[in-house]
Amino acid sequence: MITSTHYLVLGGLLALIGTLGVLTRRNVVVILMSIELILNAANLNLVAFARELNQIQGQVFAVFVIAIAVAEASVGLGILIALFRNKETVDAGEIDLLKW
Amino acid sequence: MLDAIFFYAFALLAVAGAVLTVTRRNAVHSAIWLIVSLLGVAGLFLLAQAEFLFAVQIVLYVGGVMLLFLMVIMLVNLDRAKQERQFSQQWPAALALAAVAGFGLTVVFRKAGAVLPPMASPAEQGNTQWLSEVMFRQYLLPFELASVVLLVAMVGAVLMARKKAGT
Amino acid sequence: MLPALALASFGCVVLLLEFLLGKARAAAARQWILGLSLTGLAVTAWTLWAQQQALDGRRLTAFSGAISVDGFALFFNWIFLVASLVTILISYRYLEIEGEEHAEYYGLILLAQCGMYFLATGTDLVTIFVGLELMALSFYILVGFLRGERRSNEAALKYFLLGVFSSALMAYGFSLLFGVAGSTRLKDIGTAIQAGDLHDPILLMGLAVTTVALLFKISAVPFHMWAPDAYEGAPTPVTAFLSVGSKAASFALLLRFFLEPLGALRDAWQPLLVAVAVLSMTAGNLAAITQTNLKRLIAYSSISHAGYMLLGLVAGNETGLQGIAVYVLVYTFTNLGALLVVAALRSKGAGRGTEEDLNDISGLAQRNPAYAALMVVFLLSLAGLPPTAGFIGKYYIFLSLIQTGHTVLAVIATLYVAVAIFYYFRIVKRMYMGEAAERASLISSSLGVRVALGITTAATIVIGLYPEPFLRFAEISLLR
Amino acid sequence: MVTLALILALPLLGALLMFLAGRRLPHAVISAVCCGTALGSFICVLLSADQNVTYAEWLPSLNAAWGLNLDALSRVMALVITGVGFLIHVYSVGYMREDAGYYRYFGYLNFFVFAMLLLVLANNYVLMFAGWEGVGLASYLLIGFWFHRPAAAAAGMKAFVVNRVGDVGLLLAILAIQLNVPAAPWIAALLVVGAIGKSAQFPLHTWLPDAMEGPTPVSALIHAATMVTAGVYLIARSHTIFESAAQVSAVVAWIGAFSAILAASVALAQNDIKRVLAWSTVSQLGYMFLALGTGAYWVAIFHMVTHAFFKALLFLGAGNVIHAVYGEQDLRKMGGMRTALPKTHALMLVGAASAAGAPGLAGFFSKDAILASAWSAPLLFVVGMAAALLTAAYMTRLMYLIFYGTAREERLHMHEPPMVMIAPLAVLAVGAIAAGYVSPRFLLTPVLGAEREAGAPEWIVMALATAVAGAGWWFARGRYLNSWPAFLQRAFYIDEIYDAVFVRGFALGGGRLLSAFDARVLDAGVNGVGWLTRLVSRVSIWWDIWIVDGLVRAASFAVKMSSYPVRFVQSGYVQFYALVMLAGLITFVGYLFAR
Amino acid sequence: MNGHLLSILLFLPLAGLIPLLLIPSDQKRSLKLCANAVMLAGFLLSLLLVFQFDAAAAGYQFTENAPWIPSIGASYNVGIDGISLLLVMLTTLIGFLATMSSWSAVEDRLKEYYALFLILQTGMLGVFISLDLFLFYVFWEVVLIPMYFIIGIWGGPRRLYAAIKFFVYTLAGSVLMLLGILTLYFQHAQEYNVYTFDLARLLNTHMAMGAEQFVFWTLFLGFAIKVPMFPFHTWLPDAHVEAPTAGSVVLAGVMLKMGAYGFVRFSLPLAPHAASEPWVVNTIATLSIVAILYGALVCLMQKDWKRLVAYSSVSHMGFVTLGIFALNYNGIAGGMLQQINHGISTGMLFLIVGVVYERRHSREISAYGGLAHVMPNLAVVFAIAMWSSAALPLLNGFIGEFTILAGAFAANKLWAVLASLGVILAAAYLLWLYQRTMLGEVTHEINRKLRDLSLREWAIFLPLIAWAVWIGVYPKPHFDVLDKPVRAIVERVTGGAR
Repeated sequence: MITSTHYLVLGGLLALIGTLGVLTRRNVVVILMSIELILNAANLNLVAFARELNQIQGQVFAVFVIAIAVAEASVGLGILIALFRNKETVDAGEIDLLKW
Repeated sequence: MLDAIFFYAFALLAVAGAVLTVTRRNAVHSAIWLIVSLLGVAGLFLLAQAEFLFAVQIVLYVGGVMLLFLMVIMLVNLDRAKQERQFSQQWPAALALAAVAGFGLTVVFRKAGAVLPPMASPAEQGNTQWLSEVMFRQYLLPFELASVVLLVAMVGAVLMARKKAGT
Repeated sequence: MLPALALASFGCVVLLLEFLLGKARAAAARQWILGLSLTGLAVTAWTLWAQQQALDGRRLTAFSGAISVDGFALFFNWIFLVASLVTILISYRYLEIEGEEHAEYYGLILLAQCGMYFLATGTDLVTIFVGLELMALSFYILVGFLRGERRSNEAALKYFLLGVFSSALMAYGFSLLFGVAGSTRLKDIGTAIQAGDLHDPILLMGLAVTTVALLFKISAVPFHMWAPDAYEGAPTPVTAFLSVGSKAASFALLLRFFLEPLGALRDAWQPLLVAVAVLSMTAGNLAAITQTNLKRLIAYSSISHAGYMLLGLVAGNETGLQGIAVYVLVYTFTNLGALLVVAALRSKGAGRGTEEDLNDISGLAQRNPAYAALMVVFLLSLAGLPPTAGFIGKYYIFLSLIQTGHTVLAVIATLYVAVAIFYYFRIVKRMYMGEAAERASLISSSLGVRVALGITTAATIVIGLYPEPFLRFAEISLLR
Repeated sequence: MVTLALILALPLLGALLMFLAGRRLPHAVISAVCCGTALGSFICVLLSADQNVTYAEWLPSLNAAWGLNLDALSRVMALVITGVGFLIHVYSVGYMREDAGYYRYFGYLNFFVFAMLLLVLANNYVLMFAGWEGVGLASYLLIGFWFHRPAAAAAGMKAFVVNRVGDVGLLLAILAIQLNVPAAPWIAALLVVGAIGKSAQFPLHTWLPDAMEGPTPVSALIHAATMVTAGVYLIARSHTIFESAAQVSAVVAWIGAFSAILAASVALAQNDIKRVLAWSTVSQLGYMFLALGTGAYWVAIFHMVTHAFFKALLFLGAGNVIHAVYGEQDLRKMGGMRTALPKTHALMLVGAASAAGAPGLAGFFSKDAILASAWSAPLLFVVGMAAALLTAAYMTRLMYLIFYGTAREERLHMHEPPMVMIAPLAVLAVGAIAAGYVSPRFLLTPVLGAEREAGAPEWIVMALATAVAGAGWWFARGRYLNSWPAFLQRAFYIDEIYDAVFVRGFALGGGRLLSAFDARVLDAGVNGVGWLTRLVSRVSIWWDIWIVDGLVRAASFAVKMSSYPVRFVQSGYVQFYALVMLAGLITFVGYLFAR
Repeated sequence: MNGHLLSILLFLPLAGLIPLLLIPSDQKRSLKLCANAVMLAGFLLSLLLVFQFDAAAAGYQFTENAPWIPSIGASYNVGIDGISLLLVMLTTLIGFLATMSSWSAVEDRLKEYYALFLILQTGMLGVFISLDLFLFYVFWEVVLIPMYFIIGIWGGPRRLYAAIKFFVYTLAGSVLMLLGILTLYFQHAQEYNVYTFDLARLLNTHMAMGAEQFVFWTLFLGFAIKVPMFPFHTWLPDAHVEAPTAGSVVLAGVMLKMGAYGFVRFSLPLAPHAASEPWVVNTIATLSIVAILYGALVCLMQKDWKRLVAYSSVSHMGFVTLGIFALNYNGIAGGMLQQINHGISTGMLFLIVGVVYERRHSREISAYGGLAHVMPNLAVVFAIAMWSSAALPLLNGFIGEFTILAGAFAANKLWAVLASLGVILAAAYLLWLYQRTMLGEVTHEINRKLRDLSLREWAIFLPLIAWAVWIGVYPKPHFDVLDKPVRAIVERVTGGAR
């Protein structure tokens, strides 16, 4: 039977994959997508817990998470565009002006 | 039983989509696989009796966010980006850490959870109704706040993406 | 709630003024914006004051537990107010020089402060999460506000990517905490943790992930790495606001989290915080030694300050908490002061980033003795030497460590004061004993800068010499 | 009570007047004031009755006060100091007439008299120590009076530093006494250390010959008649301590005997007129120590008195000789001066005879008394006799080289000095003849106690002494032009050894005084020790720079260097930052689960 | 006015800052006059203390007590006893003389220079009159900052290194000291449930041995670095050599005293058991003796005049600490008097170097020689300073060192024997220095044209000489004022019962 653990494991898996994406992909846009995966993992957890505990708050929280994710994505892409105008790159590895 | 089949199907969708999102060289492909993954998650929401979330996921996320991504990908012409290395040099370290993290997660989730009971709202409302009731009663403040956040995001995105005056 | 309302409404209005004003960037329009922002702050101050009076030591919970207004929250809100006030005062001329005079800037500052309000008052995971995002998103944009500058772009993007990563982690952690408690109210979570199994892996995982996200916000090692880059790349007033406001708000949140819901897990997180605090002091102080960029130097030093503040939490007794409060207060004025001197170095005509180098302040004492002298006061305070305010902050931290028997930690913390003085005084050395640099910038101060300087200096010295009312205030605020 | 204070006050006031206003005063006033104060003190000593007065507190916690004590012993000392002092003041009026630092000289001289009087009159050891150090200071100033001469400056410093070595012994002894530590041999031993430093006894005798760099009257007053006898005075004054420390007394006797014979043999080989006298002084002081060591305290004082007369006489005579030959001090360049300086010759002859122990003169009696006291220790007696023989020999040699034979260098215009430089000699000569007949025995015995019964037949000692003196004369008469072995001339190289070990060791490449001895310092054994002390000093500095400071530097360097690794972790790559965060997170989780 | 005499004295220099800052920077003469006038006023005012001080009374006098930071128990609590009285007098005198000595030595950035000196003066006075540990600590740290600038701006060629070394070194010590103070504060609060920094109340604290040891050693580090004791002394030669003359004078004359003062005022009374443990006493006495001999030996090898004087400070301060840790009346009283003596004699020695340096701009000993011919007055002053420093009886140094040796002798004879060797070495290095610089023929033609002491310079030296002779000839008044407090301390340390 499907238990909350199933959801949690799935969430963990998604979070892990997302994290890997954040850590390894050089394309900033893809990094942003990976972060969406982590947020989705959180949402899966919330939903699963909401169901397990019969608390709708989990789902409400998830709605907020989605809203925040949207906001983040738009701001992030805005910043990326501003950078792209100056530097013509979306490669995270080339953003190295500030260091040490 | 049917639940299980659906669960695994959606889970497969979500995980495969995620893996492919992260591994595709082409950012557009990544975006499309992300949509797949998000759809899978949306399906799981449905399975977990979160109908409203399902809708939000489809409309806001898959619709809005992905559109945004695709637009940006188109905007910042990425011919050059495609030819370059797609993975940073630290991927072995990242992979190793992820493996450790994965091991940690298995430890955390080792214990078997309870079989999920069906959701039962206090007043026998539908999911959306229940949710909105809680949201507007209990979470009114964050809700208002979220609208400010979105405003900030909108203004910010416009501000940042706008060409600098005089240049 | 009123202060947040004031902030949000004024913030939104100012934010949207840009569209209303359009291209007509007349001086009058700019003054309107500035005036409106300051009015917003004034109203906020008034509402805070009113609440302070009404509260009278009690605790008010509003919005069915989403926020709770108490002395603690108000204390931090005053700090946020000071931070935004000073930031706004010094930004005017700075933006003029950079040619980026947009109304959004002031609106974002007010909205960021609004976010901070919820970090200090929030008692619900959702409120906190959304408030945090409001603050964070505003800051991402503010850091990258100089769109024409690559350093600003890069700083914003780095800060953004890491910030988003950490808030994603935070969301994940929150989801686990929700799973443990079945509620998003901090109080319920605390009750659930106390009643439940303290070794529940899900709880521990949630604790770890949440802690990481919180430590990220206060830029504690090893989650600090965004800070030097963001501080350096951001416009200097934003650096000031970021290093003070964001940090203070995050500390308010941290305190609430670790004392209320996670208090029962003290045995679990205390060693972690000890390690993080020591690492922060070590890495912050050591890395600062060889820095030549002033903002970067201050960034590293602020990492070490985070370490000191965490020590107060490690001690965890009343003195420690009062110490954190006082430390944050002192740090606010002092760090603002130091950064505003750096901001005042910015002048038209010179390339960006060139006024922030150690070489550029060489001989400042001869050209501008007042600024140099005030900088010395701020640096002494940052280092924690009497009779400046910084000492009072350090005093509480050290005392709390001794009270709780953390002698070794106390010795380490004190020895780092000596290390710190070494790099702070590299700045002094340049200002007073260096040859006047040829292309050194001239201070071009504005009324705003002078007023801000007056506020920060007065506070730094007065808190140092007569801290009694401030200590009393902190004590009353924390009394719950 | 008043006169007692006046004894001290007069010379002190004279000195202060000289230092504050002397530069502007005419020579006549200076002479009158300074001679007057010395004479005044002398009179005051005569007028004062025995008494012990405390004027004011000084160091209450150490029982030290401003207090003076006049008894027989200090009266004898004070009379010698002020009396001989007065004569030498008078003599100096002539001798220093031409000197630019006239006022300074007399100021120092008066200060010396003050300090010396303080030494002998103090009624407690701490105040005595003040006088003790004060005379050291005066000696330093007067030896280095011609400070433009590096040798003089260096000799002054040497005198002071060597004296300080002894002073430390004395200081510790005084501490023990003032803190009421029960009398013990080690306290006596410490006193001896102090005494031999001031009285130039082996092994701390080396400064005295060098002290001859000072003006000759100074040598007469300080380095012959008075200051160097302070050690004798000290031991006599502390005789109660020595009476309970027989071993230490024996050591004192042996130090005295050894110094006597060592110095006498060295004196025989010296070619500098003043150095002969200086070594002679060391030798005579050795006699006094011999007496002290055998418990014949009053005898030591007796010899001190006679020695004051004849040695001052000899020094002043030598001053006249040097004055006559325009500063030449080398005996080999003199000779046959009897005709040119008849008065000086006559007076010096008295002094030399007295010193050599010619029967009937003062020196004869006091020396006899010393030898008699040593009778019970045959070995000491023999050594004393040998020293007496040598004394007669070098005195003979000295007189012959100066006054007899033929002039070994042509000199013009040799003439007697003015009366002011003859008259004091005459007075001293009277003393050198007559002092032997006024034995202070009965005066001093109440203070110092009677000497042990030596049991020596008086006439045997007298006869032996006379014979020995005659032998010395006979021996030296024919050989006075011989040159003597180098080890004698160089005083057994003791100075060189000290230079290498202490002075050069500490003060590498020091004064020019030392550079003269460079060649000899390279003696292997000597050099080894010198090298060692030099090394200690070097190592101290090296230690300071490299270890103590080095640790500090290393620490600060390490801190600074550790900045770089911490800094360079900040690679600038945002994904690396995220990686570090993840690593931190995993560590956290790992810790929490492993806990 | 008398009720607030100490406060007036303390804040007078700070008040003097106001007119000083109002004078335009180019009016150099007015600036100098202003600073000198303030310092002189301070000195004259401090003379009132002398006349009104009652040596026979126990406890503190001229006390003032006002709440300052009640929430942490810190108060503005000042007062003096005999020990502080002497040091306050030394501070006001040396401060004034140092300022006066800068009249022609310092010509640039005058305003900052004198302002820093005024702040420094307040800081130093504050250290000596504070009876509240918090207040004490504040003043203790305040002193560091102006001195850093004085060395760093007006110092010699290696001033930057010397300044930061001085600062970081002493700061490291003092922050550890803060830990000690806080521990004591906390221990007291645990016992009495009252948080206070009041010295008088903290004296009642009963601590376990471990806590007391911690308090003692942290305080010890702070004070020992300041004194400085071997092996914490290496900041001193650098700082002294590089500092301008007035800086060196104040540093050696007053600031080093803060350390030894701390031992006597705080370490011994507050942690008497820890301080009187045999191994502690032996360790510290050994360090002191090493400092005495070591400083003197190093002096012998110096080629730099000022460095020699600096190392001699290490040696002389070794006597002071030895005396203090003899833990008996003579040792402590002698140590406290020797502090004054060292201030006088070393102050004079540094002033002498300053006089010569101002004319010739070299501190190399080999650059001089035969100066007594051209500067006879200086030679006289130098001689007096030298004898004072070399402990010649009837001058101040002897009284101090002799009393200390008496104390050491009573505690352990070996200490006295070893320490007394330092007396020999002191004579050796000082006389040799004198010989090389003052005596002999003039070795450098350029030195023939040097001016002798001016009237102003005489005015600087005369008070110091007078004081030196006073102590040497009639030290009783000094011992009288020291008597009561020193006896109290000895009783506390050796009395056992608290």
